[in-house]
Amino acid sequence: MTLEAVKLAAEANQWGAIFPELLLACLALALLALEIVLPKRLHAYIPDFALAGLVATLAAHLLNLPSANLGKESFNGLLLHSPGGQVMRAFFLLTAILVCLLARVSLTKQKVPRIEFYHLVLVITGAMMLLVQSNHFVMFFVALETVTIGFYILVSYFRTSSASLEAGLKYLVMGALSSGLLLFGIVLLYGVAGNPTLPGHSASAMHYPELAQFLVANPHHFLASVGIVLVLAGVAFKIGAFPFQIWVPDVYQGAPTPVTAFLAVGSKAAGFAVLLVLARDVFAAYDWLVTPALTAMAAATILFGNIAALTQHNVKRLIGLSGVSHAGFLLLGIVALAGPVASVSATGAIYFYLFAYLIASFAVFGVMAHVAGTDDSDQTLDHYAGLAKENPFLATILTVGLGSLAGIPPLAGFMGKFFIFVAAFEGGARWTLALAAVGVVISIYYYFGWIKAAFFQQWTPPADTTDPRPPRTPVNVVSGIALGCLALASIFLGFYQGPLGQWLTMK
Amino acid sequence: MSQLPFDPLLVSIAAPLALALAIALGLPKRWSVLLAYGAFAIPVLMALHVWWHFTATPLPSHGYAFLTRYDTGLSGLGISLHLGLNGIALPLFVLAALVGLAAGLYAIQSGAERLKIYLMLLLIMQGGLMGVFASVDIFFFYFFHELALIPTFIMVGIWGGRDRSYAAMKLTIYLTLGAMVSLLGLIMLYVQSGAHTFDLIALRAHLAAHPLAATLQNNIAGLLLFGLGVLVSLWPLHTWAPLGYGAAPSSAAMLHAGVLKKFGLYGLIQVALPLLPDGLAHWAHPLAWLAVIGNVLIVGVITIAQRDLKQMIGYSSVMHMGYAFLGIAAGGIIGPGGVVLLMVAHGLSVALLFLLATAIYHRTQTFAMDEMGGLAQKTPVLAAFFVAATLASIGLPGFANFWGELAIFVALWKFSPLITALAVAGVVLSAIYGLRSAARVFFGPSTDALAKVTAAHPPVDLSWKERFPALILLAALLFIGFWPKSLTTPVNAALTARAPAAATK
Amino acid sequence: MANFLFYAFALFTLATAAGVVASKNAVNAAMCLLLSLVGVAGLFVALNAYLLAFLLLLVYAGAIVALFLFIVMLLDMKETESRGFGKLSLAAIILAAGLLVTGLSTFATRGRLPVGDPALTPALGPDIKLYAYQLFTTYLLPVQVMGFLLLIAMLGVIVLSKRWEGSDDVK
Amino acid sequence: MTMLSHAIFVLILPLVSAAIIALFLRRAGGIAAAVSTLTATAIAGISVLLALRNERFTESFEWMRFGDFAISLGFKFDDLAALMLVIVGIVGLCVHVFSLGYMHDDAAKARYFGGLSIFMFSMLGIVFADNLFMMFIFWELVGFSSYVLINHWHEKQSASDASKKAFIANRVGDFGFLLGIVMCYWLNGTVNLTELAAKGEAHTLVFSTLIPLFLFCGAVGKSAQLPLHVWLPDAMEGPTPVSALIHAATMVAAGIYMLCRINVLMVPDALTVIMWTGTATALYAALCAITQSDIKKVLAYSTLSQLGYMVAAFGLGSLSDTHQHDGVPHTIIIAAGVGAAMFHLTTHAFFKALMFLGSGSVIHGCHHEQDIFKMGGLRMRMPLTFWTFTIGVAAIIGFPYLAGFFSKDAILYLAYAKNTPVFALLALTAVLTSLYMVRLWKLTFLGEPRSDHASHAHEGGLTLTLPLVLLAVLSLVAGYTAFYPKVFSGVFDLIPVAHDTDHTIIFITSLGVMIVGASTGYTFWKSTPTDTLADKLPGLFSALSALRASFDGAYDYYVAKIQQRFALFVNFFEQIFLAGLIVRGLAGFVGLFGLGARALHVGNLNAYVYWFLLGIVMLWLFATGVVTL
Amino acid sequence: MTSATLDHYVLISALLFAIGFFGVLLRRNTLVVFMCLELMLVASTLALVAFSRFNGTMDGNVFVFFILTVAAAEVAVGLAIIVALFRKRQTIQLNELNSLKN
Repeated sequence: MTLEAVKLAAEANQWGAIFPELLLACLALALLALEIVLPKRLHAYIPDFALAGLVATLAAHLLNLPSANLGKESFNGLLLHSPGGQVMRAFFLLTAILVCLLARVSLTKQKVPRIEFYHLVLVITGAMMLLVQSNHFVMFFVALETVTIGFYILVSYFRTSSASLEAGLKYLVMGALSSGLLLFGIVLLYGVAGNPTLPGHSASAMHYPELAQFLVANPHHFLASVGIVLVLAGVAFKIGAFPFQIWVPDVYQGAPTPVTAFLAVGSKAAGFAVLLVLARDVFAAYDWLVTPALTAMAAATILFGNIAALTQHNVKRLIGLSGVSHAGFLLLGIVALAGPVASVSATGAIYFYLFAYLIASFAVFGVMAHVAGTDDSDQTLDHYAGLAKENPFLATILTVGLGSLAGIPPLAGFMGKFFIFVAAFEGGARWTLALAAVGVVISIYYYFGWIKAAFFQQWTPPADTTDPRPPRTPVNVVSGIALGCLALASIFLGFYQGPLGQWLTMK
Repeated sequence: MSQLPFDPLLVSIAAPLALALAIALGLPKRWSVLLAYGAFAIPVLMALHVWWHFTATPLPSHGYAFLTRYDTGLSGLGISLHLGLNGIALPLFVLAALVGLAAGLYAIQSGAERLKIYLMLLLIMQGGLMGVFASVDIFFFYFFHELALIPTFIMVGIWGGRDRSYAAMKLTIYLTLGAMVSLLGLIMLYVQSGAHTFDLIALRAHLAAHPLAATLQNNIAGLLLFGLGVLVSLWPLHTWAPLGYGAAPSSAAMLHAGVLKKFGLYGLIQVALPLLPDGLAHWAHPLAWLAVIGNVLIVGVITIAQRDLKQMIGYSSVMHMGYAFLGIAAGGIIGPGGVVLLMVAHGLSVALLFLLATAIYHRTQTFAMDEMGGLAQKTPVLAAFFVAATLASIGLPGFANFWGELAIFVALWKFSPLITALAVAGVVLSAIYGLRSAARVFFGPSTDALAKVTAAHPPVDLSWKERFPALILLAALLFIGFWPKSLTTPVNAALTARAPAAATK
Repeated sequence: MANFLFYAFALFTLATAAGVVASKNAVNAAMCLLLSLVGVAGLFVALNAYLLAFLLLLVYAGAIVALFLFIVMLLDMKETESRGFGKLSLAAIILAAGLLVTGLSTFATRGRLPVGDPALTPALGPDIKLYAYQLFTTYLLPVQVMGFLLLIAMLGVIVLSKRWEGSDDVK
Repeated sequence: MTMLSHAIFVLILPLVSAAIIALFLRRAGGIAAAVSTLTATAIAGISVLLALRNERFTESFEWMRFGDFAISLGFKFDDLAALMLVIVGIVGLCVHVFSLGYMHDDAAKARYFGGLSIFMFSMLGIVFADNLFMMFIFWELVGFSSYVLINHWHEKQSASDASKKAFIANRVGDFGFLLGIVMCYWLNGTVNLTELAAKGEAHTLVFSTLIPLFLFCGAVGKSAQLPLHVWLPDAMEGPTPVSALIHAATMVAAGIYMLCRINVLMVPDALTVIMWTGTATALYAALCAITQSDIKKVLAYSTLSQLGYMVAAFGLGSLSDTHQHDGVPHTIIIAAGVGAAMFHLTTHAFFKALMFLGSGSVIHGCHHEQDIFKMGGLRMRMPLTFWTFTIGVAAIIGFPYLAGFFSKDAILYLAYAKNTPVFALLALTAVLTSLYMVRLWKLTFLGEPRSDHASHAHEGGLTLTLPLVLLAVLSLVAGYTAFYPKVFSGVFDLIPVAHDTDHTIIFITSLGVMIVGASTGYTFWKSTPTDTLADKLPGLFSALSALRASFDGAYDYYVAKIQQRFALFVNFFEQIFLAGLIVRGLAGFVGLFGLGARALHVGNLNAYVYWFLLGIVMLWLFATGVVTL
Repeated sequence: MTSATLDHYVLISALLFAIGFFGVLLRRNTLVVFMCLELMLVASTLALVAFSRFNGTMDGNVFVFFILTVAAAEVAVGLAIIVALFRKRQTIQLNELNSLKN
């Protein structure tokens, strides 16, 4: 308990290793500061500032991608800087940029505070980046809760809309419940792994490597398995896996569109990045439990997501439920990874799938944000009728996005599914794979139903013309370029994976 | 081998796709149309060039020429854009180019609504099709097929005819089902072979040294047969085809029925036959019975009952696919060889029929054959073309189709005389519906319904703009019909080289 | 004595917790929650975690429950819980209860943990310095993150509650 | 130029002519006619040249190949082919020339002459074919040409129907033909006629009753034997020269030619079937011919009947003589059905073409009136036609020392020697032949004109009459084997010739049946506008009509009531059951699940918590090991 | 009377957790549901402290700090949402807050 010890401990806190997160934190604080300092008329530029900051952070991070810290722990083992973590950091930064771009479209149509939104997005992004790098359950829990609570606020951000608030409440209750489950699981694991009478016990039982060692030493401990199950349940909520997916459509529908996108992409990806680490590394010794549980979950998720989406008319619910099915596909990748015959390409497959999903989803959400009109709640398939005639650009972007989500070559989504399938096959999840194929076929119906609405149908005003279709938001240059880039990226990544593909398939 | 300073295969894939992208990025309409002529013509020029030079130098033992490899970043997975042609791919490559040109020319002259998008989608299809047959890598083979498939959906949906919405959806779901199942089969092959490559040449070399276990072969072959069976409309998985073709706009139907549909058969011949010989043999009898009873006889009879011209053509196409499956079931060299011939021939003839059906529609404003009749008096050239196309499709000698069917029947007898007898009986069915449709549309006295329509729009004979694409197809049919050796030599060489051990049964 | 205290607190905690679930009135529920927290704090004490017991009372009882009560009063709901469950939901509840009991019983029977002599394991709870040491060395990063968590929570409450210019929703 | 290149030239020339007409001369009917006729002239000339040069050869070029399976384009030019070539060449030329006049005013003359050229090409292909696959190819092409030519006046519903029927009936025959070829290929490893013959010599041929029977199916279709004969009478919807060329002299004879080609594959059982089929057809068609009123239909049924004769002749097989030579029995074939059939084919080609062209001349003269009861008295108005037609009639009824007399006697003798019932039936057929031919002749040419058209009839131009004269001459002389140069000895040496008592019996029989038939026919029928038979013996008339109509009726019933209904039923089944119940049902089933899954989102949080409970329970079950995968 | 061992504490905390869960399942008043959620968190802290005591490690105790903070933040945000929602809808009964559904 000497000063030296404190110093030593402090040295372990290598702040430089988390400079992107720090940049985001500073940026977030700077936004608040600017809001106070700047005159009102200049407030409109603060979101641009946030965007610029995010882009700069992403650029800095990309420059530092092969970081010196790679493979090392920092902050006394709270964080582990892995290649996967680096990838996911870039992923979240990209997500944040796109969410901010979406927010520029959506928020301007609403009378709500703006700067706080960007602040929240930045903080959540930072927390997600920490979350996926966490190597310790305390860090994990704290980061996770930061993300979750941030999302509670974001989901109910359009507080003028009761739907947004209701969604917020639902997300809050379900989220808190899942946090409770997760926490209890962590506690059980901590309790068991720290138990001095058990072989392989650890003094720092919440530290992943040590927990993993303990689990290897006690491969069939009941309390540990209960703990694992509860942790899985908590993560399953995040990724929206069956049967913890039930909140998804309601919350997606009520949340502001940028937040829906953030939830659908960011939150889900964070869940998967975490699950990947947990299933592959930490709970490896319990694959007798994790693999079948996740396999069953994957199968049920794919089927339920696709089937439930089949008859949806509200596009936000639709995209939510389709997102559920995507979670199923990703789970398939995790299964391939966690199974007894670990697939070598599964990790890369999952990351690629996430990126493909990110690109495609934001393309679709971008179109949704433009089509929705002033009231963010007008989001049914009928609103897309005649889109191809009125705005071919948006219709094209929508087609590319949905095509990629549906997994149609030559779009990136197909490559994602293909990698996952190969991995799943290598991992031995044959029957789930067959179900996944069925799922893809079912999904065609609603994805193409959406395209159909945009391309083949004409807008017919309802009999009582009191409810005219809201006007579509014109596409401005920035969002136009962004959407175009997303669509092109979807196409490009489908054709040519280049160094990215080499990197992903290298393992 | 090829003296060109560029890779003719890549160019023929890239040219249409590049123009499609340019159109998507906002190329003006005038330029789009002008360049489209080039984009559709380039693959034909390349294909002819390749055909011409194919036998110029002796082929390496794997039988592929014009090999080039492009790394798209997946070499770690054993996937790369490996282009090349063997004797089996060559005819289909030429077919794709020719039908593409005909479909493109027909589309340009059709003056369709939103012509730019129409051309763009058609170009994507064309690029994909060239890719399908130029790919040595199974993954890209599949990939290009899907690339070509997507535009079909949109084209049916936007420019389609009756029931287009339902047809588009049904088409897409069916084809996705087929594609997914066959993808699973291919992945199974990829993983289980242990070669960890999708490269057909490498895979073949690997499997020659380490053949797959029998059960495994059966499973993979089963998956491929089911998946590709859906794509090629194997009975009873065929119901999408007549509906889809009935609704599809002419150029899309031409390219899809003419070329894209051949993907499944091509896959069976190029991938399944050499890699999974025992697996295919395991399924040969069920496949043959399904094809002969279902595709040939049942669908043949159904075709007789059709009243809608396009649906009739669609059903007849389904029926002819039955022969192709029979050829594959028969195996050996003659069967698959016949299938390759039939694929090319059917591709040309069905494309021609769809083209002419649309031309007829423009003159009668209907596809209902009962409301036509006696059209030949007004449009003798159109009638001549249609009769020629019909006779080609029902396997009259002198047209390419005959050779394919003949070789298949010959091969089939060795496989099962009973099935052969049933299959040959289908020839009579096809004569019945073929001639009946020609007679109902063109011959006999004019019907009142037609008189009414022609009073409003005096029918003109086939214009040169319509005639030219039709001529391309008809000329190709006749060329192969009279000189089948031009095609069978490379096909035979490829098939013989592939199965030196297998008895030439 | 220690045992008696344990059982007393444990029973008290569970009983009051059940009270939270069972009470018809939100105010009663809040009061039960408060009492339950006191019971947990007692158990903390039994586990030598005096600081945490203190904190629990301070944070939970002092702040959170107070907040709850405040809100309950603020919202001034006319009616308490609308009573009566349908047959279906009653069946579901019974099923759920059954499942929970089954789960708990397996937990109780199979979840036994061997323990060494508690006397031999050092009771670290009372040592306040240890908390500080841990929080400012090992767990420094989570503490910082926690700061941001509180910041966004605060911002969130502001966003959700403050009357904004131009917004017409707040009555 | 070698003989081979001549043969190739002959084969290719009409194709080139057809191609030129199709591509360039569509609107220039006159030039097209000239091109086609010149082609026919060249063919006839070179054919005769080829035949007379007494050089026989075989040559083949590979056409396509898969593994060991190869199809070649080959020439087998033996005496049989030479004879057939000459027949096709001469009749073809006559018909071309006749068409120049007959089709002079037709609007689609180019299509007509193009069709003729295509037909010549196809027919020559059959003649030259050295293997069965090639023969099949041209076999089908002949069917196609026939389709095009029958359908020449396509605006007529009847022509359209007839062409369709002809093609489909031929296809039915080809179904068997193709199976036979394929079977032969696998059994014997080759379908090359020369190789098959060599194998037959070497006694290594694998026989099967099925092969000849399957192959015979092709002949049944093409030569219009029972029960596939239905198309031939209908085919008279085509222009009359076409009927003369295709449906009397050449195409329908191709079946006989083909049978002669594959003689080596025959087995006794198959021959029996062939024989009876031919006999039945001969008798049946003769019966049908009696009640016809359309001049071309009478000739059509007569053709059927004569084709039956030829088939029967082939089916009767060979007459052999066994010698004891050095104690070893040697069997020498002294005469064969092949010879008889080909002989009759040759003579029939000439006189039947003559009569068809004559009828064409009549029809042309009578402004396209075809009903013999509306003719009469044409003897005076169209004397040349009358005399040439009379020669034709005399030839077909077996008037002594005309062409038909010899060939029919050869067949009767063969039947007499081999099979008495067949002999009796064929003799009866001969009676009937005389009967209906004389009836036709009398009603058309004698008596008084019974219509305006007939009374204003006139002889056509030179192009119409010249071919008649040529064919008439041939009908007069073609029966004398001595007339033929030695070059056809391969065929004509096999003609059965009766000697001694047999000769007398056959001669008397032949003469007797001719006289009985002709005199009955001449005395019974009166030159009235109605059928005398219908007036006097209505029962017999309607019985004969019913006999004729029965097949057509059955055919129509089959097409309209069975085939069409069956097709509609299967279609309905597919639409309702497969596309409807199964596919849509499955989609609906999934959709139902979709609605169900959608309905689970009730919006109530409490309900959602149950899902979490469900999830925990599920995972718990995995953890406790209750459930494993 | 046996002495209270780890098992007892863990069981008590599990029971508390289950009661909380049951409350969430059962109650329709959002505020009470929220209180039950807090009960679940508290149950976790109880187990945590017990484990920390019997394992002789400090991590559990420290973790409780974080949990309490999180709980406080969660409650603050949650109550803000509830209040905002009440203003809009004049109810906080869960069975009436179901405008978002299929």
